Amino acid sequence: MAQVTKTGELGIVTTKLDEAMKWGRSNSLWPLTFGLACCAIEMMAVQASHADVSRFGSEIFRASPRQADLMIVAGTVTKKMAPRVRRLYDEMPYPKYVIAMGACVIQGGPYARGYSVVLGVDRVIPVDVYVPGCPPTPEALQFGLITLQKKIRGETNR
Amino acid sequence: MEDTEDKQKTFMGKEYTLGKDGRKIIFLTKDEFLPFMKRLKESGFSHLSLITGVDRRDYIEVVYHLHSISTNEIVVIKVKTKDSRVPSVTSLWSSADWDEREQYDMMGIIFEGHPNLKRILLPEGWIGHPLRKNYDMDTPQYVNMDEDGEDYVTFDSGDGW
Amino acid sequence: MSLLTVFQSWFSPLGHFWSYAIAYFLEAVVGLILAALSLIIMIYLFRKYMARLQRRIGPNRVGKYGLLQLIADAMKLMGKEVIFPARRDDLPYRVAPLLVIFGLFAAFFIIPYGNIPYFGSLTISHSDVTVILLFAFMAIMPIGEVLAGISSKNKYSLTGAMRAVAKDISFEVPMMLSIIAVVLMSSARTANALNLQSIITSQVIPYGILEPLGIFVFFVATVARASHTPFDLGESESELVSGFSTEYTGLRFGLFYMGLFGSIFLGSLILSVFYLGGYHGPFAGSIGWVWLMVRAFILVLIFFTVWLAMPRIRIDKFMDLGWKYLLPISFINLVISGVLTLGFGW
Amino acid sequence: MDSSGWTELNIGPQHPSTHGVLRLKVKLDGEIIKDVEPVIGYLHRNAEKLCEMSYYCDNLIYFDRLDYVASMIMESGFLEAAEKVLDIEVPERAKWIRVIMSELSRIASHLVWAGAFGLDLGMLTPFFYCFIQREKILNIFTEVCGSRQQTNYMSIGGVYQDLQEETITHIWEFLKQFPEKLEEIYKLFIKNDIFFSRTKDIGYLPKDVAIDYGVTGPMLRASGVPYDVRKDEPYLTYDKVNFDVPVSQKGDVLARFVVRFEEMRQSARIVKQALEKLPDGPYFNPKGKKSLMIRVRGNGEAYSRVESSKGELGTYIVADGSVRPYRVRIRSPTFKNLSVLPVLAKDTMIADLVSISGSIDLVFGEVDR
Amino acid sequence: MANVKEVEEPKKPVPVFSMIRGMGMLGKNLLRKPVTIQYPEQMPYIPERFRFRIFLTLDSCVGCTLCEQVCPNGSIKMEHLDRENPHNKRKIYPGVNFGTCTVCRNCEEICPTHAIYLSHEFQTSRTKNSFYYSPEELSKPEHEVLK
Repeated sequence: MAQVTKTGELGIVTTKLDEAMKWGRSNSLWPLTFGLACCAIEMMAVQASHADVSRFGSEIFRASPRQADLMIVAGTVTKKMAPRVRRLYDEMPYPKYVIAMGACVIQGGPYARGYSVVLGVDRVIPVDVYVPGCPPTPEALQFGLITLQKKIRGETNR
Repeated sequence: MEDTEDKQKTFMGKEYTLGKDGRKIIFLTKDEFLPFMKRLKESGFSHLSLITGVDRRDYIEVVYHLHSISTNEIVVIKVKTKDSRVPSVTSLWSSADWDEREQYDMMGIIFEGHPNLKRILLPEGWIGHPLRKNYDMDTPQYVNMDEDGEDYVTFDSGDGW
Repeated sequence: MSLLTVFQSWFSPLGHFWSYAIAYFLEAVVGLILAALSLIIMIYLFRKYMARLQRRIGPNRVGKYGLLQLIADAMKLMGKEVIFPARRDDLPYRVAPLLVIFGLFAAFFIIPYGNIPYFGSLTISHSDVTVILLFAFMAIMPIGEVLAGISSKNKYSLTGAMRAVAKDISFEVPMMLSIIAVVLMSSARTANALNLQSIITSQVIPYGILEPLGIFVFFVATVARASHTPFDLGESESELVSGFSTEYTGLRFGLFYMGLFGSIFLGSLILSVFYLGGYHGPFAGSIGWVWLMVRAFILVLIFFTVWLAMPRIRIDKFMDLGWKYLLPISFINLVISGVLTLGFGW
Repeated sequence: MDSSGWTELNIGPQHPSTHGVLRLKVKLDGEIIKDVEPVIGYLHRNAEKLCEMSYYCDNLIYFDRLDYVASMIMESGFLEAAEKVLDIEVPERAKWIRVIMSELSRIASHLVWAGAFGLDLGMLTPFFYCFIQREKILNIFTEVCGSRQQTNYMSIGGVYQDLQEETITHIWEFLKQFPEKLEEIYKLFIKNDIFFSRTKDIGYLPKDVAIDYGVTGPMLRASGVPYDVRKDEPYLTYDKVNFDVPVSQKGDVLARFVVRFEEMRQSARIVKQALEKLPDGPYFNPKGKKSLMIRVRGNGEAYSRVESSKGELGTYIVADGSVRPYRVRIRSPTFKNLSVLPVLAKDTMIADLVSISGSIDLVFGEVDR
Repeated sequence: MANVKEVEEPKKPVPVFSMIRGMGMLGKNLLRKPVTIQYPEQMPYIPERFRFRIFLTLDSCVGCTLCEQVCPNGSIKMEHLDRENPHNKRKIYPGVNFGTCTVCRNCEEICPTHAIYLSHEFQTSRTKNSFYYSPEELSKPEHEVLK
């Protein structure tokens, strides 16, 4: 995931730098403005005043994938959309993280029996945190974000 | 808009039955279809609300819901087709354009005379028409994108998603 | 007595040339640090102010009150992978963000900040034509934006660059005309009318009161220069993704982002220097810079409010505004200030 | 015209102004748009097929996710048709509750639209004020049924849970402060010169073109046709409440904006009347409830239309006597409204394309189904 | 077609002054309190009827499979579980794949004994795509499941 390599030789300096980098990354996750379906509205609600995701440093929703760190896949990924999701993911620079938001993105959700829905976005791109619910409440998504922050810092057991 | 009396249960010279929702249902054959639609359009049914294809297994029923904004009346026109070909009504209502494309996409009904009859929701090259009752739901199809941003469909799960 | 001479006196044993060289270098470092610090404060302030206006809280998790948020952002931007678009024009692509930030910081060096105790004047440049220098440096920034847009070979970026060019041309002329009016007025009172220092000292009545039209034109032009909403035509997020900076990643994008806030701050500094009396105020001899900062701060808040309240103007409407309204207004303003200077001798 | 010098630009599927996954193939001459071709289907989730495959009561979850910002209206649209097919009567109280919920849903939907429209034009702040109000509505929904957005509240033959007294007081509280806050948001937009210049005389839609393309809802009313299903074919208890149908003759983006805001005011008015008239009694028909949910059988066919926040939502259900519908067809208003975009956007600028496509109120769950 | 209200087009605002008034309206909001609920410390407003994760009371489940039938997308699968329960002769209990659950509450609605129900627990994010809850896990709260 991270590009910083731990050699173990430089000892404390690298470790400290690594720690600091992780701290910076986890506290400044700029999401990509990328709404697909229902969950996108709840993602907007997370941005809005009541849930205010900017408290965690995820304030700046970037429209260009080149400047985003976090891709919240919010909404059903169809087979027609999947190549585009993949391309967007490829366009993002490392280190990049993905939150799969909602039942559709996790395993197909209500549309799992259909013919044109990808059964889980993790078949297309690697996912870091899964937030179940249909759609997850803003608080559930914030919990997912906190889980991701903990994962970046290597603290989570979930 | 009714030019004949209601008690004879005819509407513009055609017999009708009443549906469960109280709307007039008129069955038409394919030959009399276009002229009658033209007459309807001229008599004020300016809003083509919906085109539906219903797969009755041995034939396909194409249902048109026509709405007149001035008299606030809905007429249901039904056409049966065995070879899944129906004349297009895009020349009468522009809204038929996308509706017919969608029905072609979903049901495989070929609208004769449609200017741009290609798939609208599914990617070009998709095999089968999903809303047909005999559509094979067990064979997944996968979609991938080529360099130019156009889609193509494969059956190979390794190539697409 | 100024900061430069203080530094120079520290290193005077090294001889005239070397002591001045080191002194200039140190002063540049001080200026850079101040500029960077003010930018960080600006961005933090913007986020908090925006949040407050939108009835949110804003960053408050990273450090106390979220004060370390920007350091986290900077660290993250440094650690990002750098992606170069394959079909770029290499040199302009790399140079563009540096140009933006160079123009910005160079302009920061020229502003007269007033005095601080012991060190004296904070002004770094001591030229006699600082007005011209200032606007020359400021003119570098749009070049960076245009270069960025053209060199990334992206249709969105290209359109953004085109819009940026059109925008720059249409507001630059009224802006310069309104500055000429200021210079005209100050020339009646001081010998060095092109020196910012003497423009400030000549403002017994702030020029903003004498030239309400001028300050209006200059305000609009500053918003356009900073290119935030309503005039963020080069970036216009909802239309052109990110405009000229679409293809930039990591720290290079961070430079553009800083350039945006920097030019708001710079704009409000220049506005207060030219029109609101700069560092004038009680005890200006020792805490003059505080008065300048207070003026700039209030102006910055006004800029932010404009940013948050306005929708984006359409490009042709903006050109209309520039040529059909701002230009005549600035001409009228020029005439009025001429009458004031010659007729009444204010 | 010579098309060789035109730039082709692909806007979307991921683009901040497309409200989802619309892709627009645009041909540009400088900044002037010469041709737009909307490409849809990036959110095609086969709802119609899945409706055929599941029980009547389970169909509701797919309807919830059609127009995901106004799910209550979608539910009532499905149930209008389904209850005719299933021969199930709805008690009076349930009808009134449905009216209340539909109108609250409409307000929520329009608020989302207003906020997103502001973002399209570059206004950052109204979005937040809109969402504060929307959050209050969603809290009411949560109190009523337990979910915020995809509510699945209405069930066949009534509603899922009764309306509590506490909730009713909360709705009253909401209504008390809502008009004032709405005016504030409205003024924030309308008192702005730049907003005016971005919307006035942009995207003019003539009356006959609108009807020809099947445009309905606020877009049609902004073009001067007073067509509202709630008045023309009253369903539920809309014939017992007083409200006005806002109509504007201008047909531009500004007219659509004004009409939508007027609709919100009227919706608040309807909710007030409905709360006053809310009768006591059962809130569901026992025929459609509980373990019977998966055993109700329908026959015949029915077409219903309701006025959703985007326009006329038609549901056509063909039943064959089994526990699952034989064919479900959805007339989604946005699908038709979107098809008129190439007409509206011709010979405008990119900035206008954004405000026009914003004014259509696109929700892709509904366009692609 | 009564009650048609002609909406008048709003008057064109005065260029600069109305903009300043609009900005003043923003200033009004500067004085109002933020509405943010600081989530990890403060809990959001959770009404009594709020529903999220599925729970199961093992003792009252009768194994009638109604929930499996009514589930719209097959999230619920009956599972064999060796457990003493006089009501549940077939010894089958629902296991839920919460990853596809749409929180539609149909199972809760249809359950004759109120054995399966949805609770307020919403902190269910995981870093692995495994949301299957066996019947035993369904009866435990989230933090115990993860152990």
